Amino acid sequence: MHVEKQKHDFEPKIIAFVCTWCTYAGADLAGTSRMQYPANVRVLKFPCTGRIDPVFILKAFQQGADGVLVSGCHPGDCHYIAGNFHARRRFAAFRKLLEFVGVDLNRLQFSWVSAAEGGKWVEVVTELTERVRDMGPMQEFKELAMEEQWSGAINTPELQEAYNQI
Amino acid sequence: MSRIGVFVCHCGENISRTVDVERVAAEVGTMPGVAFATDYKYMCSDPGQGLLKKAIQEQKLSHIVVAACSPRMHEKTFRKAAESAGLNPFLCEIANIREHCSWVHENREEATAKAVEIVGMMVERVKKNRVLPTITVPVTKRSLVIGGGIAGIQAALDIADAGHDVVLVEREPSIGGHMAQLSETFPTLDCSQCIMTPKMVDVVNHPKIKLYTYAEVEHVEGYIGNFQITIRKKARSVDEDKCTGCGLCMEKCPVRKIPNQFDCNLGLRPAIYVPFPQAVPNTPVIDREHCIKFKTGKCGLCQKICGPGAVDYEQEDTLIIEPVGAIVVATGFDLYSITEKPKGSSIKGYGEFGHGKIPDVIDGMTFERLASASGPTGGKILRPSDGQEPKQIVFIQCVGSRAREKGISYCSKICCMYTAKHTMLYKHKVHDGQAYVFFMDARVPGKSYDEFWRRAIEDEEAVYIRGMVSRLYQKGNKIVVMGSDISVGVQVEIEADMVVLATAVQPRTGADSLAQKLGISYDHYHFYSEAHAKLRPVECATAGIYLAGTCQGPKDIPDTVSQASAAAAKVMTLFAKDKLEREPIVAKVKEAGCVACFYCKKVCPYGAVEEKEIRDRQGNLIKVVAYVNPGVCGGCGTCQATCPSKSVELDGYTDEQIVAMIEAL
Amino acid sequence: MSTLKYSYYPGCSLHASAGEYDLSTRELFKELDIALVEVPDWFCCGATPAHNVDELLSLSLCAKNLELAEQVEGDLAVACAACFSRLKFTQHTLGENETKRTQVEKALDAKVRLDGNVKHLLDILARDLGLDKLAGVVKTPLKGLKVACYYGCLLTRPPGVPNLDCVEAPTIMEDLLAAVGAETVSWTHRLECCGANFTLSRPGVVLQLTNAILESAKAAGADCIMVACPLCHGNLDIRQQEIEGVYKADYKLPVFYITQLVGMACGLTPERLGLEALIVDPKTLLKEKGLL
Amino acid sequence: MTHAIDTSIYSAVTDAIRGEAQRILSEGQVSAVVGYAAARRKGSAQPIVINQADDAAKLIFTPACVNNLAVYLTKAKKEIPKTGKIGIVVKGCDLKALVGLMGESQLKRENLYLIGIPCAGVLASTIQPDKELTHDSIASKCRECDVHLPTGCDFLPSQQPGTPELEKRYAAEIARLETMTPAERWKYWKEQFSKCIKCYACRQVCPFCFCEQCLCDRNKPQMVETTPRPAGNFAWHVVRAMHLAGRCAGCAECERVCPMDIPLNLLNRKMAKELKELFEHEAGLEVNEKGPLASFSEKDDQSFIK
Repeated sequence: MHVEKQKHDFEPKIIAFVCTWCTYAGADLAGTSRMQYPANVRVLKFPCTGRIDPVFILKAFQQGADGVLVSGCHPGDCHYIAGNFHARRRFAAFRKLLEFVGVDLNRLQFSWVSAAEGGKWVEVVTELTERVRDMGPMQEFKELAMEEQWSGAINTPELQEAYNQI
Repeated sequence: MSRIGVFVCHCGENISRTVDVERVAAEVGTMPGVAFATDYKYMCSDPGQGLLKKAIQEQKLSHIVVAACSPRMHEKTFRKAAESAGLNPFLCEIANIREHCSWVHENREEATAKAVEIVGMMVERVKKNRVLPTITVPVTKRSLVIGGGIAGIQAALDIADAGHDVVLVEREPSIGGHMAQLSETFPTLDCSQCIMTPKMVDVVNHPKIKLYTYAEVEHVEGYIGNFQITIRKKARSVDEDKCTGCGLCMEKCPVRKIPNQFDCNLGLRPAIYVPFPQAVPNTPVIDREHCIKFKTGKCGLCQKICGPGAVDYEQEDTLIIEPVGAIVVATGFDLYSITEKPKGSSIKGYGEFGHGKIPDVIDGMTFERLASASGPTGGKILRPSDGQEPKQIVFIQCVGSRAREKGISYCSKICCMYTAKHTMLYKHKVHDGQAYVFFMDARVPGKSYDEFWRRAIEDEEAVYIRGMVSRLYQKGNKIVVMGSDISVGVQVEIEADMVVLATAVQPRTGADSLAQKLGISYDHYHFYSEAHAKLRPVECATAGIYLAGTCQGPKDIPDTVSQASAAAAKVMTLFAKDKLEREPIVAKVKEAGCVACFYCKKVCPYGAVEEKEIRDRQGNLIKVVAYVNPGVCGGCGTCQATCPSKSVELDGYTDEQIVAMIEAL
Repeated sequence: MSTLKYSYYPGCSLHASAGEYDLSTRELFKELDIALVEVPDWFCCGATPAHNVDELLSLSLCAKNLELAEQVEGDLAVACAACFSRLKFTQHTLGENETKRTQVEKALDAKVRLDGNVKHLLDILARDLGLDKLAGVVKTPLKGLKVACYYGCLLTRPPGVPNLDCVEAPTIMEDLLAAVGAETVSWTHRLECCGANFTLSRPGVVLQLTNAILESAKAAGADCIMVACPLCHGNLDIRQQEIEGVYKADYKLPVFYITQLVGMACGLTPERLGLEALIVDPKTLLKEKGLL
Repeated sequence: MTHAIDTSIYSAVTDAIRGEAQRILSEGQVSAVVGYAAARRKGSAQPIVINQADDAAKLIFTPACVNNLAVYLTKAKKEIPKTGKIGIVVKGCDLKALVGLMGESQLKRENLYLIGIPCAGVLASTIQPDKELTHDSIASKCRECDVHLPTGCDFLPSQQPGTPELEKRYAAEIARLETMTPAERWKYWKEQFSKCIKCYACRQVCPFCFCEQCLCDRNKPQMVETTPRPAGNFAWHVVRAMHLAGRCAGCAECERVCPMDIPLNLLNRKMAKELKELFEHEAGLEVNEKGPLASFSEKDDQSFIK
């Protein structure tokens, strides 16, 4: 079977941090049910959303992700009793911080996808991929990574001249 | 430098149809650290695993990545294969290119590119994998069973018969539970007491069973293989060792008119009593609330007449600590009552059935006591209000059950069968009586069950009316039952002499507080949650704790006994080895960095984090750090995400491994 | 005294067969200083038949009425139990079901308003005004009058929709009457259906159901019945003589509206309460109890 | 136009804390007292640890006593508490930090003797330490202060500080930033963070940065780029703000010591505001066993989760 790929100008990179018991299994179910969704997502498996450190999200954006998905078990379904409840608080706070420093939260999606919700996994991934595709690349972090200057204020012509003389 | 082997599976055509597996192997083969990459039609087959083992040995591979189906499928298979080739199993990782790639994408180009990236990520991850030794935990080969109903009795006998010590704790003065109250049991109509009491006697006579009645679990500490249970043995006011069970005290007790709960308050008992004649142990208990001696300080008759001097008014609650390795929870059920519920409760009562104020509207258990030969009426079906024999009797099923508006949506599972049984018992005892049953559905699957139900209708002439009852009210000495027969679409009104409600099965009151002591989870009805609804139906998510009987959900006696034996088998499996082996995905504290803020302890859902003192050789305290008990740790990693300095790390999911994957993108 | 303000949806019955319910409501509220402004241009809620025939129609009728009610300040006061039920049902259904809401919005060519409060008169009297306040303005306590409070089937049911009181064991009517000094009887048929839906199509059913209600009220020792619905009133009051004929019974139970009894306690004259419109004549009873 | 703030009580406060320090040291109740003493420049103040009763006379309290002394008990002078019970001079804001540290098992109340300060405010900057405390020169944190009188101390001078109503600068600035588009906010912070020279003064001065090995110094794996390039700076400040969320007591020392004048406390105030709205948590004077991010409620908001 060969299907023509739909052409887009930009294909976003989506990183999904998921728990192994619910969302990873839900994504497996989407597979066994042969559902189709965009190939942009790369899945990182964690034992529990409770293990997902906010730094990973930051790191993913810095490594060139255009969108990040964090997904785990529905409240009450956590394999580890309460990991997802802790995660819910942590990310409620972290997204507010990211928003405050100027990250567009449309690039960051949180969801509960159970092992039975293959369809919801497809829906969440497709929606995020399409939304981020419309938004275009996550330029902010990429530009930041390209910038080498130490500090704007120090980079004066006088200093430059001094450097040149060395 | 790592020598990583990558094995790309075709999965027949499941993967290779959309993913160019040869190209994946070729591209991955050029990645740094990859020493060997190949593809094969069925990696999980014998020859496939053989190929993997051969490559590990011949190529001297340090780590392997198998690109195949979901790790949930075959991670164990391939890790085992790696282990048999001499590689630590945790140096093998699975790249999921089937469920997460070939099956969900149709474009070959796109799917192949994605597969390469997925495998690349796992290659970077596996480089950071460490050798993890299997964790072993010592096992105390004694078991605690909580609850002395049929579930607890069965589990205790099975475990004890296997040669292990059992501690059985029962809240009431006697074991036996609800089954001891029943008259006859479906689908064979054999007398409940006849099959129950021998088992009760077996328990008390079993050399391996230590029985605590009139006792409750006060406190639970420890973890699988190593629990410390504190049991509160309530003051019985009678010395169990001295008492001979002669029963003289009960005969002489001047307080005689206390409703006996065992008889659903229909019969009466004295203040010093055994709940029923066949009680085990046959040692009375003093009901201090009603005893004159305890109320006024006078009387003391029972003590005076007791030959062996067993009555002891000074007795106090005692706390006993029992070390055990496994726990079977078999706390059973309570019946829903139609009485008014406190305001704000999510469970409602039935105002339309009179909130329990009509005396001849009784529940199924009360009917059992009426029908029981050892019951308050000696087995005669008589109305509680005036002692008359009811000639028209109405049974109503699904009272509380399957009634979302009353706060319970589940089916109580046993009522269809016991109501059918009740109609038969009724017909056997009141030959000229007529039984009517209002029912929503007849849910009677099970061996000989449907036949039994049909017999109630066809042979015993019970009239089954499909429909619910909207209202009951007292009219003279009759109870008017207003309902509908939806199969013919008419309103039905029956003037009954007695109404029996098949009320819902609910978890025991206080089930939630016991669950909190044990650290097990429960649903919003407070039924205990099994670890997996289908594949681990008797285990709790908390290791070393097992479920038996109705505390997990409504079930009948055969199911309860089966689950109890299954729980016992799980306990025996645990006890079969001296040491317990577990997957080494546990958190470890890096003591050098730990500053003892104990955020890890605060978030740990298992209570696995302890405080540990580090001392020098002179015994001076250097610092306090966190310590994760590997026997208790569930492996969720919440501690690591919370630790500010990342001084606690979850093996198998270290920051290094995860960051390596992110950086591979 | 009070600053309560409501928009008022009388419903068709109150402009026809239940004129005395409308009259007594307006007079009582005037007396209690509660403002009622009739919803301009309101029309039928669809009552019991419409939703059996065409659900979309019945929802649209009520949705439109709800929209009209928004023009008047205050929560929407409803007198008829059937109108109350339909309006509450519409709010509930459209709030839960997006597809149906879209359909209705398309039919009305307007956004549906679901945020307004719909309140039955009972709710307004017993809770908004409050039983204490009401008790404070009572001039002639209805002492000695034994009333059977009849809720009918629509006022509290189904669970989760009207949310007026406890579904199967409500007390709001009894509480209201206690506040104005009347006695209430405990009886069995408070919440049974009178058969309103079949009033015209299958009167035989209605006679049977209504007879059971009257029989039960009489057996419980009631002097009269109080209702909060013009349809129930129609069956219990207008058909009472016919029922007595068919079932060979002697009830003579006057059937009052809530506003008539409360109004009487507040000292309103029989004329202001439209008592002469009742078919089962209450005069004998009221004189007997010294209330007339 | 500058209105002076009344700091006349400070000399009486100084006398009171000297007396108390003298008493507890001589009676042997404590082994040392951490407080403020005059420094070399006119009007300036510096932290001091005294362990002789005679040295109590060195203690002062002036508008230049800006430091949060709590940090000395967790980091620089971590060894001090091990010598026995310690007296410490605390303003309300400093006390909140101490209370937070008690909740995080870093300090024990019974090992501390708290000498509270009735505080009308301190200077925003100590560049001119003898400057008069006015509506302009007062520190921004003092403008939003709600604990002019620390409660629960072992000793609190009886003086009552004046508490003028002042415009809340942090709240206003947060509100201003919140109305911006994400792109505008990004630009703002990018500019601010690009100034950072990664001197880590903010980390050094923060009482809550008590980790012995900072996550941001680790290299296996490198979670946060350590070089003072914009990317690393950004990550550092975001991680710092996240690690302080629900813990920061608002002493604003990070902002005061920042040589590049990055408005660091804005991030902390923003997170405090959000956590208050989300979880009704606020740093206060009660010891909390579990902070907002170490606990949960089943009813927590999840409107952001699909």
